Amino acid sequence: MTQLVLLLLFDAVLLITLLGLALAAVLSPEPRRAVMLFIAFGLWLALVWARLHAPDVALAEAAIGAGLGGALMLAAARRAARARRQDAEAEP
Amino acid sequence: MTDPTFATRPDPARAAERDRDLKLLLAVLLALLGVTMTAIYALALNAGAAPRLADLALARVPQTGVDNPVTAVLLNYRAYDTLMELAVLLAALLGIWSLGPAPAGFQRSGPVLAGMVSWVVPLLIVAGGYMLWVGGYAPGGAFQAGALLGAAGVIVRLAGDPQAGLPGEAAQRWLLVLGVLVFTLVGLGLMLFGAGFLTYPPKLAKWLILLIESAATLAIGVALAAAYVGGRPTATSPLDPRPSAQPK
Amino acid sequence: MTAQLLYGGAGLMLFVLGIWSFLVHEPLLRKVIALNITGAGVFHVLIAVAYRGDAAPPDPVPHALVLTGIVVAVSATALALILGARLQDSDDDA
Amino acid sequence: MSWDAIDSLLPVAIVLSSLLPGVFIFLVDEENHLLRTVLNLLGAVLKLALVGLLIWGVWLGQPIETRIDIAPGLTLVLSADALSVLFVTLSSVLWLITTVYAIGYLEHSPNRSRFFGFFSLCVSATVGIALAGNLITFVIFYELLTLATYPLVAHRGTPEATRGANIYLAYTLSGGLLLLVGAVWLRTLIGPVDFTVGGVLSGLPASMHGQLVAIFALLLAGLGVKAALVPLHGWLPQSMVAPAPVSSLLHAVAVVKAGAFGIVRVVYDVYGVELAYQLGLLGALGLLASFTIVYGSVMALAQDGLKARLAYSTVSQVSYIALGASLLGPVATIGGMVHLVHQGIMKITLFFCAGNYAETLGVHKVSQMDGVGRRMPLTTLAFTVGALGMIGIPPIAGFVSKWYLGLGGVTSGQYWVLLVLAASTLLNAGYFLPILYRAWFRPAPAEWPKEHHFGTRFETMGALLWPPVVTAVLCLLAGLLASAPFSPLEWAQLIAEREYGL
Amino acid sequence: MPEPAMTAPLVLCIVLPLLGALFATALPGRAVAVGIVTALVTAAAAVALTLAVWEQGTLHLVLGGWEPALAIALRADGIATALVLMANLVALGISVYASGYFQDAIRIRSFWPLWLLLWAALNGLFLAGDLFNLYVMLELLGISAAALGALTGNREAIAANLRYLLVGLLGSITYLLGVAFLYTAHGSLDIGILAAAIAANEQLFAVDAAAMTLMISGLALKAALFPLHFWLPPAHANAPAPVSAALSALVVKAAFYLILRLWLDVFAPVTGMAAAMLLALLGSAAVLWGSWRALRAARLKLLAAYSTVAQIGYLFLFLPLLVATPEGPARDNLLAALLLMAVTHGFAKAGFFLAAGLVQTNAGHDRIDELGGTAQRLPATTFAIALAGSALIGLPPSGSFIGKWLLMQQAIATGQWWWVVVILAGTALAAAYVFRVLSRAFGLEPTPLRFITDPRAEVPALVLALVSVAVLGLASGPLWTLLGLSGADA
Repeated sequence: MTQLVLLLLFDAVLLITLLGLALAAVLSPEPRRAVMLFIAFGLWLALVWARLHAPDVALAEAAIGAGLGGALMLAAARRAARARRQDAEAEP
Repeated sequence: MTDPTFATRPDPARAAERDRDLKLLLAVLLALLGVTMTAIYALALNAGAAPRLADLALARVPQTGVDNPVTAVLLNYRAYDTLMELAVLLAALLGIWSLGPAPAGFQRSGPVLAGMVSWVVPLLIVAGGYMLWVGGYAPGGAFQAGALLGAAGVIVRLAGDPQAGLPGEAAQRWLLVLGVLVFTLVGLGLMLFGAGFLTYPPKLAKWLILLIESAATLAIGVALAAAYVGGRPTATSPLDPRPSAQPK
Repeated sequence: MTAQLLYGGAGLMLFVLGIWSFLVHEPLLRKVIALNITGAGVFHVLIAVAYRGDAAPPDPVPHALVLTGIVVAVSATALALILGARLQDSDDDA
Repeated sequence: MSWDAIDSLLPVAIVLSSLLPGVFIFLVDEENHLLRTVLNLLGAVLKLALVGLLIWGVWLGQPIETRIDIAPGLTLVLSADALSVLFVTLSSVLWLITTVYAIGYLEHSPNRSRFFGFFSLCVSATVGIALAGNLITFVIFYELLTLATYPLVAHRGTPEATRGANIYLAYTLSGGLLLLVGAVWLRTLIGPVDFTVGGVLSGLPASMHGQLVAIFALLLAGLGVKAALVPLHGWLPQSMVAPAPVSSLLHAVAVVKAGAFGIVRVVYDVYGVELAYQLGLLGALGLLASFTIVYGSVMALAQDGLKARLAYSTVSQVSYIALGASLLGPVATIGGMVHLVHQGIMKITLFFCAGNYAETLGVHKVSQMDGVGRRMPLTTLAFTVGALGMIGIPPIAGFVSKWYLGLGGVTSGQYWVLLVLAASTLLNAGYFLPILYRAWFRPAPAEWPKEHHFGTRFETMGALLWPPVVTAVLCLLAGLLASAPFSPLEWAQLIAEREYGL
Repeated sequence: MPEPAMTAPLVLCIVLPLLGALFATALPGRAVAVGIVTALVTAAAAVALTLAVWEQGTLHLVLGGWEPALAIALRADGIATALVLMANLVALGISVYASGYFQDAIRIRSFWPLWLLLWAALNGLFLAGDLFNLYVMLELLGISAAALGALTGNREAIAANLRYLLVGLLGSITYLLGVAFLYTAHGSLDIGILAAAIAANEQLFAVDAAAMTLMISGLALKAALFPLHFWLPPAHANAPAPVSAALSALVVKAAFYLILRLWLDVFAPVTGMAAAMLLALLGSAAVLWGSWRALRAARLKLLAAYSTVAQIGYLFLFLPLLVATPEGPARDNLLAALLLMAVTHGFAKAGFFLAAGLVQTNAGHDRIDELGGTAQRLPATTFAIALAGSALIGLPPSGSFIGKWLLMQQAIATGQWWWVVVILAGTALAAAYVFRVLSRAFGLEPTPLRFITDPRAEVPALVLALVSVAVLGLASGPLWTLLGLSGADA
């Protein structure tokens, strides 16, 4: 019984962290920070899926979703930051 | 991206206020939707057809030519989905290429990363090969392996090669279509021999799947790396002999 | 069953969170992140449905669907971000 | 080929005999006068020959019918009865004459392939209306007619032409929509609505009569637009901008006549004249027609533009047909039916002449017509025959129509009809006689507004001169030989006999 | 297991354009030749499929030789086949047109592979018998369509198609959640098995209704049902002409097809009058609003795009009538009329857009108020616009005339007369916007000497427009046969 409660507690912690990361990623206005949080979210999601006995999908999510998706977004965030910098320089 | 619902309005202070109210209202509505859907989902779980496809899918695994049930679904039961998914990846990349050469502003990274490349990239490639092979009976498979190849490309590009170590355009094009091409030709070949489209004879299944997966791994790796490059290949040596994902 | 419900419910929360963010946030990158989270929510529901406790092996069919979905999502993300980059370029030129 | 096969192909062949040449004419290179003229005349002559066969067949009482399923339950029926023969003959004869006239009138102006292509489509639609054997076929050709005439009205390409064409389209398409709703509604009540002598609705229970009245209103509104019933006539004076052959065709044969013909069809072959009378529909129709007759004449009186005056005259005269249909009894029916033909040949004569004045002398207004009789005697003679016919002077065709209409009013006890006819005749005289007076008895001006010499020994180009002369002769013959076999009156009597089961 | 030769067209319709796309990608120098050959053989496969379905009725093929539950099925019933035939003939016309439309090598290399992928996705979508496979097809369709739409490379096109892509993704994710619900409740993804399970399990009504709501909402976004249409006009108006034609005539139609398929096959026991009324109300709004905006549009292609919004609206008006009409000839007619309108719109709108593209190339712009001379210089193109325009209005003879006739007939018969008012208003507005364009064709410009000047571009537009009018308007009977409907007199 205690084991079951502990397991439930473990699940709850996993999910609360997951939702927290998602919320943080969604609410962050700063692009690079948002992407970093999204990558963290993706990696955590992979962890959760591993917990649900889905190692194949967890691997794919970590490598493709969080990894490559994150890399693409980081590049975009870099472009956005540069564009903002240029704007800032244009109008001092 | 201007959404008509959120177009600019005259008075900024009041507009901001109304904007906030709207966002809040939307949040409340969506939260209600989430709760409703959870209740319905609970109903579906409770009253639903419990084992679903699990037992059947697991029971047929021995006849699929692979031992990993997920690979069995991906490349045998639902191979057609996977074929089309590779086509989706191809379409996205062709879309990226149609928009022009890679955007400017590429930055060479520091020496630390460049030093890392020499050992990380070969490691990734080996890991990819292993992942491909292991997918037959353990977690892994073409997608994960392809992702590792793609990651190697990303690192090569970060380390300074704007083309991410990819070969010339002509070779890149062939590599890109390789996955779908081998997949389709295998499917059609089987149809020609009377087995039906993508219906593997149990004896050959293992090897056909491995063939398809190998081609798919290469194609996925090249597509992901090319997507990271973000545009048409600029160096147009038609038949560049370099193998994929090799640092300069 | 409890775990399935718990995890599936969390997936649905991710789904509505993503939609909310997609609707209220203007910048492209935020919309793309929102869409990815929406998609992750749906995938999460499928993974939760596939889970059958620690004793029984999970249902492989939803796993395969999610794998497919992940690749589709990253393809779309890549195209959307590059379209956005071109848009920015043409703004810079203007 | 057996007679049956010919009988079932004849109606569709009559439609195609102008449709196919029309389609080919679009493809003819602009400078290829010869090919275009050959196609035009070939179609017109072929159609006339086929109509001859048709008349023969109907006279013998053979069933002549083409059925094409365009969708399950929706059948295109082309069939020939006495009424359709009347209209189809009128259209075919006048088409041949108008084609000759149009070749003379337009062969040197721009966009001929386009013009003659649509001209042929227009006639195809008209004979389609004439031969329609059920309501949906009628609706289809009725809408096609709208489409085919729009480019003809807009043909000149001037801003006024475009404006006139758009007004024309706005009226006729709106009318077409109402007609469509009425037809669909009727169809949901009784299934396919085949035109049948005596009507098809008499068996319906009294509880449905309310719906029937509403449907009649919809159908009448749709048909009334083309028939230029007041207050739906607004487009007609506006479409005066069209070239003369188009005006002739629009006013004499195609458009207004399609509307009037449709009213006749609905009254006799859908509702049945008895039921229409019981429902009080005939009274309403008669009132509307009478008002239009008087209103059109009064308006014509005030026009100085020759074509405008003729246009309002059309508004007035076409309603004679509706008036004939609205009176219970075979005699009035004969009057209305025969006027369908008589008004056509008289009005086309007048429009041809108006076109000749404009083309040869640049005369567009009544006030410019002083002395045209001496400059263009044959044209003016033809005009005189047409105008006197319109007034109702014997022995010209118009007299026959008015006689039977008046007689019909008397036999059905509707004496007010005589009043309407008398008023109309006075007004007709009021707006036509001054023209004749000017043309014949006033001295010609020193210089015409814009004179053309065509280098012939006649007053104008042959292709322009002979068509009105021929139609004028037809007006005389239709009056003089009214009781001869195969005359319009003969056919009108045949129709009336069949409708009333005499 | 059915004879493989019989079901071969089912596979070939999807695989041939896919292979073509691969070769067009790998051999960019020969993209046009590959494209034309692929277009011809794919259209031939579609015709073969039609003949097979004509003779034997619904074709069904389970891929992989597994139990149907485990595998993916392809199926071609009458509805799917009718749309496949329409889509492939239209796509063939678009291909011929496109082979002369694109001039620079870069565009040619980009267009053909994406276009053939889009074609494969269309056929795959029409023929799919599996809800998840449909999701993959939707994504393939959406991604290739957005990429093609942005091909002009100007700012408006990129912005509009980026929005189209994102909206499409949102739609397909929402659809996928519905699929997940169905899998949770019924443990299957196969349309046939699910339909039986839904009919058998009444206690899961709430789940099914929720799944239906999610899936249809997601698809309504892709089908641009009012008020979710906002993305369509800029995306369709700014794409290259052959792409606009494909997007408006085919891609939107595919999303609608899927809604119809779900409505008729999968969720038949769940659908009700309330849902049908709601969708039809939105459809009415689409008819009126779309037509109105088309009338006000300054540019020809924008007009055509708004007209698509309106025309999709008509298709939704059928739903409450289908609910209210019991099985029988009347319902058969209604269903056939629905398909007839969809098919007619496919041909007509493709012809319209192709012709509009010619006008645009010829004039250098497509501002309606300044088109006079161009319309007159290109008689065949103006004709194509006129013919397609009459089909859009619903004038006889055209497939949409028959469609509207039957629609109104059933609206009156079931007492839902208010839809007649919507149809009339929509028709009048359509006439106004079509003739607003056509009235430009009668100016004082010099007379064109020849009817056709550029056959490769003008003939496809003209033929497509002509089919929508003459063939579908005068001989639509075979559609009933293909659909397997009696449709005797109703």
